[in-house]
Parts: sequence; structure tokens; C-alpha cells
Amino acid sequence: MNMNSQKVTIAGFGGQGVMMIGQMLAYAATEENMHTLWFPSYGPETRGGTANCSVTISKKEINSPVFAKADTVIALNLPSYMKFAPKVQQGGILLYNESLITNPIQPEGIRVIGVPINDIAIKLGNPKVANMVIMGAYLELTHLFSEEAIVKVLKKLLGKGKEHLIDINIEAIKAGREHILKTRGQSC
Amino acid sequence: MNQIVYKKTKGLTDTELSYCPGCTHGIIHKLIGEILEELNVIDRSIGVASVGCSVFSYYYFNCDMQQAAHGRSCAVATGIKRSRPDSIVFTYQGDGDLGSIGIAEAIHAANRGENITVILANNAIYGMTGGQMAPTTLIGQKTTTSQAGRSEALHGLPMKISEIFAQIPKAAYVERVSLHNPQHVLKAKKALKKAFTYQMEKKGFTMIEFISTCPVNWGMTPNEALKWAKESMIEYFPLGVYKDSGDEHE
Amino acid sequence: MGKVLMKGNEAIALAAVKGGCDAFFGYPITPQNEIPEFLSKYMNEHGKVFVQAESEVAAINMVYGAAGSGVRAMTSSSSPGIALKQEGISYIAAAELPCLIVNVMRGGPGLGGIQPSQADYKQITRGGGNGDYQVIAFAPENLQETVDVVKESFEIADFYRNPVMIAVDGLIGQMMEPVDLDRPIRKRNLEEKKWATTGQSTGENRRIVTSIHLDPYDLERHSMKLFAKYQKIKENEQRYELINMKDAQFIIVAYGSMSRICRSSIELLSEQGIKVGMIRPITIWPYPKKAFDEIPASVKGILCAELSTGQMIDDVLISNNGRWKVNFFGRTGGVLPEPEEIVEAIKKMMGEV
Amino acid sequence: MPKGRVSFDIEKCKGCMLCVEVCPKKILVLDKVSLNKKGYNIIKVIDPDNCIGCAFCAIMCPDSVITVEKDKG
Repeated sequence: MNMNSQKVTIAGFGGQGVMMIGQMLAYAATEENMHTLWFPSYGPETRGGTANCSVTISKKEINSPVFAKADTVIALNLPSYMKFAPKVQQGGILLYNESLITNPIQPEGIRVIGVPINDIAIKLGNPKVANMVIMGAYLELTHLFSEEAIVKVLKKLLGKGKEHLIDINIEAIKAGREHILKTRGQSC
Repeated sequence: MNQIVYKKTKGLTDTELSYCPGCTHGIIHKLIGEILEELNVIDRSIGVASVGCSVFSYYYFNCDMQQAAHGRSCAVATGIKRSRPDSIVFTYQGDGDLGSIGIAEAIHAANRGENITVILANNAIYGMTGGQMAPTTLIGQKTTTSQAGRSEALHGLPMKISEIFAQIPKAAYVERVSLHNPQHVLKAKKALKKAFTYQMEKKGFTMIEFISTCPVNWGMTPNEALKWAKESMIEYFPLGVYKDSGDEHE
Repeated sequence: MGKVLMKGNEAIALAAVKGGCDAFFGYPITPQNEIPEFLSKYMNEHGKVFVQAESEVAAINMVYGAAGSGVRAMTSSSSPGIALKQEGISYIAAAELPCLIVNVMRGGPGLGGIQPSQADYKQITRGGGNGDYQVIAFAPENLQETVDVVKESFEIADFYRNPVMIAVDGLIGQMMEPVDLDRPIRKRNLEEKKWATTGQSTGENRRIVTSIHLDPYDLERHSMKLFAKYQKIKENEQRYELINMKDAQFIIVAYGSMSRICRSSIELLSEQGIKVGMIRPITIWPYPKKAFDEIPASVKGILCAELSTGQMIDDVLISNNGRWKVNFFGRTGGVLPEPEEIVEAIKKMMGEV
Repeated sequence: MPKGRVSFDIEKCKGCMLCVEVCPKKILVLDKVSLNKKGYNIIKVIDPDNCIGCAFCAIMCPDSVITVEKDKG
């Protein structure tokens, strides 16, 4: 895991909370005063359509915001899996939403991990926190930031008028981490 | 033997609508498609898509379409209708497209009595650009450019578009309708059909204003949005026929 | 205040306020919406002017009125919206009114797309309005530079009594980076705006803001006066950055997000033992011709790289004046190239010299 | 003997629930578990025998997901 610079692309459809995952990583990086750059690229639809964002986290100045290959791709639906799976660096991680993507074809030379985030979120009682489930999975796989660092960012973002959502989002992060810990035992 | 009571109209293509769940744009699209089919003019119509969430409506209506610059649909429609007078021409515009940047083009199309049908989806907000204040945003309504709620002192009063257009002598038919329950959807369809019929009878400019919803930018569920539209919007924007030149001739 | 993670558009809005903006007039258009959204709240809370106009044409004319009354006025929009403002911008330049125009460029032509682009370069630097006029135009590369330039823009506009445009692309408007909003900027010594209509004068010291000159000799005199101003700006305000120039074999000329992508290409090339430098214009008008006199003798060719089908290349060819071979690399429509694509373009050029 | 029958093109459904609200016989519910390919929860008919073929659901549906049939009397 190259700790000097991490490139992550998160993709899905409008309304899945794709942008929030990326922005939280950027906020966490800023808190730990690393260099970071987040940028979105989305279609016109606020719901449905395509939405993806990329975030670079680095110890030194960041040049190009755009990168050919990512260290990690997080794909939340099938179209984004198909589009971004080829963009994972050799030895990188492809983390995907198993609720919407069932046994997809897996590129060579990278770790491909599925997490049924919608199902987990529904079981937790709020389908909207599915994005935090995969955030938890990502943290467990990369240890890029501690859970506390991400929870601190979460509290900042869910400040004005959304405090009641903090606990369920934290539960979702924990559920994502547990899923990795549980399944890693079997898969590796 | 079962009789089909309701099925998708041939006036719409098979392309899935890109609108958010529960957005009334979809309902208005269906009514237009059904009317084009019932009046048997699908292959005689030319629609003009504006700029806003409905910018991609040219993928959805099963007839020739042109996509106009923001606010210019009525001008584009004038150019089309004057060149193809036998075609049925309609514009599909939001309250920002027609009431804000396109108000001059719309008023002058009406003033000339252009024989076109203007469909106005009034959801009191800019949808595609992310929820900014529109000319029809209600007093007190919070949007991303009126975050403390629209105030009369700073932003003036919501624009009563049907009432304004009813003042224009050459406007032949202007009605404001709603979609907040099946009965009102059917009533709205009747109004829109009358507008298209007036166009076919060359009676001049017709406009139907649909009280519409924007669940995502209003921050409500689709059903809550319809309820809010019924209770808050209709109170300020009363439904009804504001101009019917048919009355004068009969 | 130290570094804060902010979205480009929000940083631009806050920087404009820190630069002394008294009045903002705008209209919704992607990808710049956060600017009017941020300012609609801020300006009202601080007793300043915010109006969401009925269109971009109305907004630039509101700027004309406010600037003509002596306040620091601005508008922001994106490509098709800026096209609507061209008449107003020509009038503002003609009437010698200072103002700030932020253009968050998106793919064109026509309604085009909403992804980043640099395809309005000619409109900005050659003028999309009528007559002999110019807009001072900056093309910053990252959020820190954007913030610093926006803060300085009112000083420059007031000093030269001319519109200043900040031309960024949708990527810069939409991306988030840590920025420091309190870096000091160069102040200019500015005269009192004795020409502004403040509604306090009558008789012969009435103040008139106009751009009509029916007598052709009068209009020519006025145009020559503007021309002299533009010559002075060309002389004093060219800004650029030279990167990795020493012993370079090739030079890239690029600005804004394209230059930032090229920085990674330069790194990749140097790992392969190919030394490539870059001239990065920070002002695109006045174009930094002076930079081309600093190209080392080791250089065999210039690659002009843009997010368009080639517009700045005209200025590169003029500035190059036949000295070096010039190739072009471009992606347009909102497509952002990966650094590797520019590496290939340089290698292709190596084979041609 | 049911007087009407509704069929849903579930891949086009966005789970907006406008139909659920207007069904006079309350036979439509949001299926909280299964999702369509687009990731939306879809609508389920709980007891089709009570359908009277009034088509209120189809009239309200913004995405033309519902087809309604009625028995010839």
C-alpha cells in the first residue's frame, strides 16, 4: 500500500452518495494536513444517470487531478463497475456493491471484493447509508484513515440539522468493516 | 376476454425517462403523448424542448423535435410553425425557461398569436441546476439562492404566468391545471387536448400551465411534494381557465 | 486562517468578497452554481447586493449599472451564459467600467455539455462583442492561484477601468482542494472614481456613463485611447510560469487544468530520460509573449496542449514567430486527457524533428 | 372474480409510490426488500383479487410502468 499517494475513484448513479464518500476522504486527508484533491464528474441527472468522483491523497503536491489508473475503484452499480473495473492499477483493489452487481467478471492481478451494501443498509434500517457501508469496507481494506478520523469528518458534514443521522451512519461504517473482517477470514 | 384500460401511449418512445422518482414531468409527458395519439397527429407534430430537466424530452416524444437554447423555445417554435404551418407545434418549458430568461420570447409569440401550444411545467424551482429560486418560487420557500426563504422585499412576488398571458389579446386559450391526484390529471388532460384542438383549428396561441413538483430539490418524498403543491402552490396559483377565445366567438 | 478544504466555486465566491465585491448579479448555469448560491446568502447577511437576474444578458447589464455607479460589481457564468453577455462586456469596456467576470468554462459549441473545457479562448482573448476592445483575462491552474487572482482582480479592474475575466474550466470550479484565503495581494494606488454616477452631481460636473460616439473622429479618438490602455496592459501585466526549462528538449505550452495534467506528463517523461519544460500562461490576455524569449537553445520543438480543437495555438504561433516547430495536442467536448496521452504526443514529435 | 388486473414493468419502476397513494383498494405496497437493476425498490401488488381496474395507479405513474386490464362485463 503506497502511503505516499492514494488514488481512489468512486462511481455509481446519482443519489447513491458517491460524492460524499470521496469528499469525506478529502476532508480526512485535510484534517491530517496531507495534500488532497477531489473532483466530480456527473451527468445532468441528480437521480439515476451516472455519477463518479476521484480523490487523490498525497504527501506531496498533487499535479494532475486526472489519473489513468486508480489504486482503488469503488463501484456501486453495474454500469460503473463495467466502466471503471479496467481502471484499477495492478495490485490495486476493486470494491463493488454486491447487492446490485452479482458475480461480475473480475480483471486479473487485482483484489476484487464484493459487499452487499444495500442489503446491509436495509437491515440497519436506512437504505440511504449504503454508501457508508462501503466506506467502512474501504477503511478496513486500506487502513488509509482510522475510523475515528472518518467519524470526525462525518460529524462535521452531518452538522447542520442532520445530527440524527450520525449514529446510523457510524453503524453502517462499522457494519462495512465487520463484513470485510468476516469475509476475509474465508476468502484469503 | 380482458380489455386493456390503460397502457403506455405510442406518443412516447421506449426510452426510459431520466427524471427523478415521482417527478411530474413524467405525467405531463404521458398526457402529451396520449393526446398526440388520440388526435392522430404523432406524425404531424414538431416539439421544441427547452433547457432544464426536460432538455432531453426530445428522446421521449415520438415525433420530430428541436432542442432550443435556454428561454428561446417560443422563438424556435415560431420559426418552425411559420415554415411548416400544417404541422402541430408545441414547446415544453419550465418556469425558469419560460418565466425568467424566455419571458420576452413567450409574450411576443402570444402577442403575435402564433398558432402554437406552450406547455409550462411550473414547479417553482430550477431543477436541473440544483434547486435555485425561480420566478414562481413562493414567498418563504427556501431554495439554494433564497436560503432564508424568498422575501417579497428582496425578490418580489411569485409570477402569475397564466394570468399575465391571459391579458394578451391574441392568446386564444390559457388554463392552469394540476396533477396532484388522478381526477386532476384527467382534468389536465382535457385542458391540454383543448389547447391542441384550438391549434388544429388555427385559433392561435394556447398555453397550459401545469402545477408541478420537484421532490428532490424541495426535499420531500414524491407524495409529500404533490400534497405541498396542492396545499401551498394552488393557493397562490389558482387553477382554472384564464382565457378562452372560444367563448368570444360562440 | 490556514488551509481550508473548499470547492472551487465556493473559494471563488469567498475570494471575490475578500477582494471587495459589493454587488453580484448572476443566473443559474452548471457548472458555476455554487458561486451565486454562496453569494445569495453571504451578500444579504453582510448588507451587500445580490440579484439573481432573469437572464445572463440582464445580469451583465446590472453589472454595467452598478460598476457605472462606482461600486465593485461582478457576475459569474459558464460558456453559453458568457456568450449571452458579450454585448454587455463590449459596452462595459467601451464605457471604461471596472468589473469582474468569472467564466467557469464547459464544453461547447451550443448547449454543449457540462464537463470542463477551454474552447472559449478565442471569444475571451479576441473579444466576443463588437468593436476594438479587450478584456484582461486570467487562467489560473489550481484553487490557490484562482483565489489569489480573484482577490486581486478588482484592484486591476479599478486601476485600468476595464473588465477583468477569470477564465477557469468546470474542473477547477467543481474540484475541492485546501486553500488559504488570506494570502496578501498586491494593492494598486487607485484614484477616486470621479467618473461614477453617484447621483450627487448636476450642471456641468454631471457624470455620464456612455459608449455612444456618433462622430467617427470622436469614436476613433476614444478607440485610440482604449488602444493605448491595452498597450500599457500588454507591457505591464503579462504573467506566466516557466517550469523545468533548463536544457529542455521540448516545451509544452498549456494553461489551466491542461497545464496541471501536463505537469504529470513532464514527470513521466523525465523518468524516461526525456527533458520537457513548460510555459504556463497565467494571463491569456495579455498573452505572455515574453516567455518565448526565455526558451533555451536546447529546445527542438513546442507542443501546444489545450482542452479544445486548437485556439491558443494561434498565439503560440505568433509568439514563436517561426523559431521552433510547433505541434498541437487537444481533447475537447469536456474530455480530460490522461497524462500518458501528452507523453505520447511528445514522443511522436521526437520522431519528427 | 377480480374485475381488473395490473401489470408492472418493474425494471422501469423508480419506487416513487405515487400509485400506492391513489389505489382505492390499497393493494399496492413498496417492496422494501427486492431491488430492480437500477437499484430502486419496486412496487408489489399484495392482493390482486381486489383490483377493480380503475387505472388510478397507471394515470399517476410518471414512468408508464403500469398496464391495466379490465374484465369485459
